Amino acid sequence: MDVQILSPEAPSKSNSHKNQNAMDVDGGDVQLVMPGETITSDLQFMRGHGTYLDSESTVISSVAGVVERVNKLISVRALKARYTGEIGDIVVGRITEVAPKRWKVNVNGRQDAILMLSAISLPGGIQRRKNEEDELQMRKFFAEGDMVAAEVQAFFVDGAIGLHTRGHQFSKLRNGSLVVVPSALVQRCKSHFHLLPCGVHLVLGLNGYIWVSKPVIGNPESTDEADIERTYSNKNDIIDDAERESIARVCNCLRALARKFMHINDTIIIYTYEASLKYPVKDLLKKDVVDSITSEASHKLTME
Amino acid sequence: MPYLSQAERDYITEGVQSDLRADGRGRLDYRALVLETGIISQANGSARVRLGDGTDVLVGVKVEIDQVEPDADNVGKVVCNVECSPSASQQFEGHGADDLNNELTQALQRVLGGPQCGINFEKLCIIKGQQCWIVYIDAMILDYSGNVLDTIFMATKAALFNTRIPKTQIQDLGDGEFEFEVLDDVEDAERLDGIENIPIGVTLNKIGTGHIIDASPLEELCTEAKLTIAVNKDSQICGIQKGAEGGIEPGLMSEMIQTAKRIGQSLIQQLDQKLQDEEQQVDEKRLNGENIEKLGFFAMV
Amino acid sequence: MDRKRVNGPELSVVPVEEHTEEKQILDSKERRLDGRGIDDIRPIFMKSGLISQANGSTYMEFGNAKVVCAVYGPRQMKKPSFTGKGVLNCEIKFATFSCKKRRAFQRDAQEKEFSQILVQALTPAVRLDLLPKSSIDVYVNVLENDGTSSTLAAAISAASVALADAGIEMYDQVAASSIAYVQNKILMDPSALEEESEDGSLVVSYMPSLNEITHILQNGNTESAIANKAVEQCIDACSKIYSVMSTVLLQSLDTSDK
Amino acid sequence: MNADPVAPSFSFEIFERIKPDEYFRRFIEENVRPDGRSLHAFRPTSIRQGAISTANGSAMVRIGGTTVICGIKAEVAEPRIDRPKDGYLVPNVELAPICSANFRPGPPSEQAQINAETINHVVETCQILDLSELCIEEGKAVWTLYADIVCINYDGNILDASLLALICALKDLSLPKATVLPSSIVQADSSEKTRPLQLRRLPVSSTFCVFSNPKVTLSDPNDSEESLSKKIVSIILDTEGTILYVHKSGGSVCDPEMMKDCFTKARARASMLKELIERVIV
Repeated sequence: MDVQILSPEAPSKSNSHKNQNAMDVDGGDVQLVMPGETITSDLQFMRGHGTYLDSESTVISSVAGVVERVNKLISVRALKARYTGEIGDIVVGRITEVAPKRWKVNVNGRQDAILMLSAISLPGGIQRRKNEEDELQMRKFFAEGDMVAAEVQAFFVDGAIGLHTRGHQFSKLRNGSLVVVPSALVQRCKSHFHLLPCGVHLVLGLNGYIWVSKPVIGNPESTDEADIERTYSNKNDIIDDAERESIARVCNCLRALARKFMHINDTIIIYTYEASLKYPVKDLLKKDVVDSITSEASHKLTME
Repeated sequence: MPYLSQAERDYITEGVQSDLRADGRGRLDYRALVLETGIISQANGSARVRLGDGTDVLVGVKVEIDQVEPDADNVGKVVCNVECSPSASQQFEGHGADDLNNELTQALQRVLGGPQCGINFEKLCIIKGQQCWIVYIDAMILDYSGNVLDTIFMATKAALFNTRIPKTQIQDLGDGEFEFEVLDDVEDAERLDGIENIPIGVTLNKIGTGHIIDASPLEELCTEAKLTIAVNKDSQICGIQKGAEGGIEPGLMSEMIQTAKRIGQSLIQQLDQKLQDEEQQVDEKRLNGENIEKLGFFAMV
Repeated sequence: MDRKRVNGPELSVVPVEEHTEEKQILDSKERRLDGRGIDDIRPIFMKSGLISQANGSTYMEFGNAKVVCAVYGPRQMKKPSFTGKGVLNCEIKFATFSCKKRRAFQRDAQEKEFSQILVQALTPAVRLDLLPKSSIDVYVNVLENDGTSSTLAAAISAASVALADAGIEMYDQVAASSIAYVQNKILMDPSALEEESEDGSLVVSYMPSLNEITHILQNGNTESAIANKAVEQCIDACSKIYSVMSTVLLQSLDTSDK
Repeated sequence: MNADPVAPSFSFEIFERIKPDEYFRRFIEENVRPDGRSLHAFRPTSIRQGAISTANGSAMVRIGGTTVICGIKAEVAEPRIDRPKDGYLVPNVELAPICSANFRPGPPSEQAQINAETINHVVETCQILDLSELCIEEGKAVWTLYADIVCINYDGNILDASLLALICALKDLSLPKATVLPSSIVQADSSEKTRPLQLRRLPVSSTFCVFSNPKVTLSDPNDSEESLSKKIVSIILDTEGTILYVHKSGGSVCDPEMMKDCFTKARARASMLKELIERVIV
């Protein structure tokens, strides 16, 4: 049983510049700003998040982050802020509290998101009025601590996020484990549910919660009783060692990408997974291995 | 109170069964450690240990002169204290950390407070019946990601290894009166006697029927029974404490004690090796005049 | 200056003992100071149901140590955090006059830790899943302390009997016993005098019919072989104590239905 | 209870829980109390002395259900400047959550503080004992007696039980012979034990509960009777009958007749306890 006892490394001055271009989003030089730094003072720009106007209406940044220009709209995106939702985002959350007719879900945001009882798909077909019996049985659907994949449906007046899980791909998450990465890293793309070639199912939550699991048996589209019942069951399917190892490998690759502060989408994950195949799973935690697989993956990405 | 879903709990339990945990480690694999000693200048000895990607413990050792206890007048004293800073995790705000602080402090004091920790307490006594050295060991938990008690033990052993006690000169004033004077020249400050047989802690978490070491926060939430065993270099047991609220079958308990002894042995060897290497590097640098640059909190890892 | 209590002088100190002769813990024939063999337990007197106000209670004497335990509950939890399971709260208090050196009114670190140990030792045996949103409060008051580790063991056994006396559903009783390592001999159920010259001590709480150890606490320096032997000795002692506990409970049952 | 058309035949526990004062009044009319005692009867009292060997003096007192243990620990302190020869006696009452469901953990409740103050006041002002007997060396070192009274089971009338326990513990007190060494450290020789304290008086407390609608006073109220009426009269006499301390609490008035009645009962109680205390000391 050997344990790796290292001594700390000095921060090498050089690489601070290198990972800057990796963050390059829309070409051109990237403008990093501090809170209080003026961005522009000409009036034709509209003001987005993370900025404010002072007396002479110059736009000043209120966040340490990257300036983003989308034709007339200027906004500043923070690197390490907590998740601020947008309608249509796919998020992964953990139920923290069961309240009358609703669940409170922790989505790594400013406040807990709300999942209404009326917003979940119920056993017995799609169109069914919610009755008292459902209200009493709420823990049958989701209990404290359960993981759930949901979509941002609306914003409440106090800014809390409203979620819904109608639709076959949203259900209680099982057969796997959770990886938490900074929410800014997860890139918005068409679909956030991926089945990787190595047979691992991935739910990329835009709030930085990523669920890595074995795909659930049985086709999700069917609406007969057994399948709906299965969406809320807590029992994991049988997972053999090979699947368990590939799930662990994908988790470690995600942690490696997060550590190097690189963007996360399904392609980079596949490349990192392939790059990591030559190391045993537990070595993926080591610093030098992390450096090599992430640089190899980002190199392959830019080659494309 | 952090929650865990039933599905994750089963997944982790099955993982421990098939010796493949969520982050790929086997049952008896340790996460990587980062160790640095001597980063606090005003303390007589200090060490900082970071485990895996989270747990971060800073231990400072201060030595002072104190009156001798009436009923134990030829020995020095060791006082331990552990403090969880609220920066470590949200559950430590306000009074959340009181119970954990008390539990960790008692666990450390139980192992290091008496002669069982191997320190030569007689040498800590300056004048019999009057003054003696009192060694304050203060551990601060800056970040929490599981397996805190073992990290504290390792950081404490490193800090004590790094501790230097100023030399004292005793003048005999005749008729049994003694006077002593502390020489504050750093050169002849000497190390604590008996450092090499200070024990370290090995915590075994029983999940399902298997048991693992170095548990991550989620694994600690699924732990039914936790056994912390303090082992020193000649594999004597310096303390056993069970935590969490499940039972352990006696047969399994003795098996766990054996595994803990084995793991403790190799951990101590590798830790001592690391401490010696670091000390050698520092001495070489001091010999050929380079300045010794302590990274402390600027470290990149 | 404690505003809510009658206060004496600011500083008072225990006088120094004039001649403290070193008492011989073990004489030649392996007999202890009070005539016991090295693995004899002190005679135990136990009675349950003494405190009329409590739902369940026990009074326990072993040698001249005395422990009183009361159980209140299961009753409404103060701040119900929904966990689906009941909560067991324990509080151990050494009476101020119970030890050689006077103890304070406020709970000190050792009492806080012993209370946590009591919770950990009893929780495996109590069926808390049947009592959601309610709490069981166990209060133990040590009137005379003749050996801290044996008093902790007694508190665990007494609390277990008190829980049964209160009619709370349990998987099994929890019996606890303690030993001291003195001159690398294992002394069962150490008294205060023996504790002063001990190199280490061990407290084991054990569920006899489920054959599970619910808590173990050892300090001091021992070889693992001796430690295992000591654990086994503690387990047989626990079974002996268990028989005393069951006779006490059965007695209290047939007196109450008379 | 005769079959009363008003109260149909449901069990008396439910009746007691729904209308406690009505239930109680029915008993008083028959001149008997719910626990079977006559109106003036005190509950059986037992005293056990010297129970705690780690304390310098101790006593356990049971009055009916109420069980109280007083332990005295002696330590050495410097005397007050204005009274160089006098030692200290520090009585305290602990009503811990162990003795009853209505006590919360934490600092002492009001009731505990009132009892402790009453006892402290009586001991200080009524020359119960001569504190100068606790002197080791004048102006240098005196004995401090920490008398802590711990309630094990609370069933009403805690004042009588705790005062009685304190007195018996003081009588059981034995202190080692102490000398002040030149290095001003006090040395004690525990092989030679002395009984320094001679109690000049034996204060005995009797407590009564006053009810207005069935105009009656009950002696030695238990927990349920105490909760029914807040009007408590406590009379502390010494065994020779001289009055030391009288305390009447609660909102209602108490006509002189009732007070006289209480005093006669208190005197009878004092003499009865006198023998009990003497018999224990022998």
